[in-house]
Amino acid sequence: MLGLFFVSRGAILPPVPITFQTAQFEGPLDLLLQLVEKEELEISEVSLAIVADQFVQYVKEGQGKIAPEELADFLVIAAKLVYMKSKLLLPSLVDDALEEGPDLATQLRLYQQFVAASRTVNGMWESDQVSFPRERRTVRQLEPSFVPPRDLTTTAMRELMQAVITRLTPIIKLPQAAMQRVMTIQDKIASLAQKLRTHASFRFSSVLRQAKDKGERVVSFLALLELVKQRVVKVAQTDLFDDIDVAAHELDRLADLQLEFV
Amino acid sequence: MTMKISNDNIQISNKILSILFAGARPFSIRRLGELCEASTKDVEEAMRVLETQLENLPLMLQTSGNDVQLVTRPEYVDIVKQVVRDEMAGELSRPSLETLTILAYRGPLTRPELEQIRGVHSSLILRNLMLRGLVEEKEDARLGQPTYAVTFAFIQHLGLKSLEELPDYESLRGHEHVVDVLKEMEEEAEAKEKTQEASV
Amino acid sequence: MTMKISNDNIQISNKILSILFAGARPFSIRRLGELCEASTKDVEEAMRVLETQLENLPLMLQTSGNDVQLVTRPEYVDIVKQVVRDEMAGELSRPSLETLTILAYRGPLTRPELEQIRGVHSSLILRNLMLRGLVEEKEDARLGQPTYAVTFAFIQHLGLKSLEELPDYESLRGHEHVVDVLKEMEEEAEAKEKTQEASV
Repeated sequence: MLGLFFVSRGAILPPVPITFQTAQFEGPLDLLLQLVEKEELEISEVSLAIVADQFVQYVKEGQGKIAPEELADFLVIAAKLVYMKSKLLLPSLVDDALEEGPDLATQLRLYQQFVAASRTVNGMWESDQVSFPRERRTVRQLEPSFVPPRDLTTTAMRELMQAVITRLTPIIKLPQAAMQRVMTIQDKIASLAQKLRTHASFRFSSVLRQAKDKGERVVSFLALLELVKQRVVKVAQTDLFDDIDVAAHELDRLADLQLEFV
Repeated sequence: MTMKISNDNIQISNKILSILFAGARPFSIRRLGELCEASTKDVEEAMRVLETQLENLPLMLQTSGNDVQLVTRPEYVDIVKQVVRDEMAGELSRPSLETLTILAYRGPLTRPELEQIRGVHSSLILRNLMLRGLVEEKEDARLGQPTYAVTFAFIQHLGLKSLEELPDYESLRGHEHVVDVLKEMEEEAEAKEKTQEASV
Repeated sequence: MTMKISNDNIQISNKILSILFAGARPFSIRRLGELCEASTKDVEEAMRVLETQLENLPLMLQTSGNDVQLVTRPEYVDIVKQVVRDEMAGELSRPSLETLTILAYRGPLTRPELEQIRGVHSSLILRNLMLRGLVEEKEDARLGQPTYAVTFAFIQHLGLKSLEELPDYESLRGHEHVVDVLKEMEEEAEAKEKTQEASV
């Protein structure tokens, strides 16, 4: 489990046994909300840190049930949760990428409100209160006529058809694209390991600086946590608020590293 | 007592108005009576009430034999004509042109198939294209759905002898993305059928 | 003087009613103004007049954004259903419901904005809802992205006059968290744009 490493360094959080049986969940926020509500907790930074391990466990166990195009979203939330938990234990740990945007607790509270509202909307949807527009049948009784578009050429039609096909591309390719996003974690781990082979140790901030976007920084962080967990690397901090030094630990373990997230 | 009867009439009159409005076609007085659970006499009485209610509005009841229909008053014919003319003769919107093109390259298609390719609900657009004589319903249905194709008049208007003369006809018609998205839909439909069979 | 203005309004209101009736589809306030040769302000004023005139009839104006359509009042559902098929019937899955709710309260939204609230990739669910005619792409893009909103068909199935009638509409629509989330995204996008400009 991703979170275990931090717990072992002196847990300030009560351990929560994973007893919550697999329920239906629709997305990462839905799962997170269910976990928090199950523990009868208010949504807060602390309560999210408490359910972090359960969340990670669920994602690992539920991978088969999670649609491939959604897996990356689960991973992003998992990274945020692990990060929040790490911060409670290691206050100097600050990652701009994971600090960016609204905090997870705020996001989840908002989501919770819309889930509540959606139940009301469902009630309205299923109640029989429907209004109707006028059926457009009368127009059909008009004389059938032939009114062609003025400037439509066959060349323009070819372009229109090509545009339609282009628009279909992401729909067809979506699952593959999502898998690629997930695969980048594996790539990232490989590149971190490569760096360790050539540098023996490096500062984590240098990795983050190279990241092209927020997503990649999240992935870098997740990759680092995975390497720490698998004892491939050691991390050290000389002083509070210092950068994290990453050093090789048992690099040979890398060969048979089983990636539980990929 | 009188009060109550008159209230009932208003009720029936409103029922009638809602039917005539939404149904948008002539209804016989007998049929209106059935739908409103009222006698012919009550319906006729309610129609008189309705006429008074519509007095200051641009709508009126038009009767022809035993049939009654809700129509706009003749004074408004010019403005209504313009609305209809707009729809008929105005330039086709891009979504309409796109629909027409898809049916030309890939037709005949059922409405769900067309929608799967466009990614958008398309019943209004189809109706409009049919109204303009550009698209027609074909006799051969598929999966219990009618299929649609462009009309011969439209093909002629393009100056073509047949649709195969469209540029890149073969490659665009058989493009893998179009084929894939239709196949995906078919599989979903089959899976759905199986679940329904299983649950019966 | 006052008399004349009010008379003019009644005229416009009747023109509007005949257009909405004959067109049998939603019209934008701008288009109504063009057809009636009146200003947007006059059209809006005339719509208020119309609402009063329709008060005792089974019809009402339904609005969504800048569009307006004439529909039956939800109380008449049972009687109208006898003559018109309710095409929207059927259950909504949880992701559909969640997406529709967010778009109903907060729309039009771009896909990234919607995903920020749902926390999950939403292009497939959006496509699905567009196929069912419950969601549509709006003409106004934001930050170079198309925006999405619920359709009249969805509002009709809820039996609402407009989305503002949704419970807690004001608080959920203008909720500080939504505003915050969206504001941050906008700032991020702007910052990104600037970096891109700088790097060109």
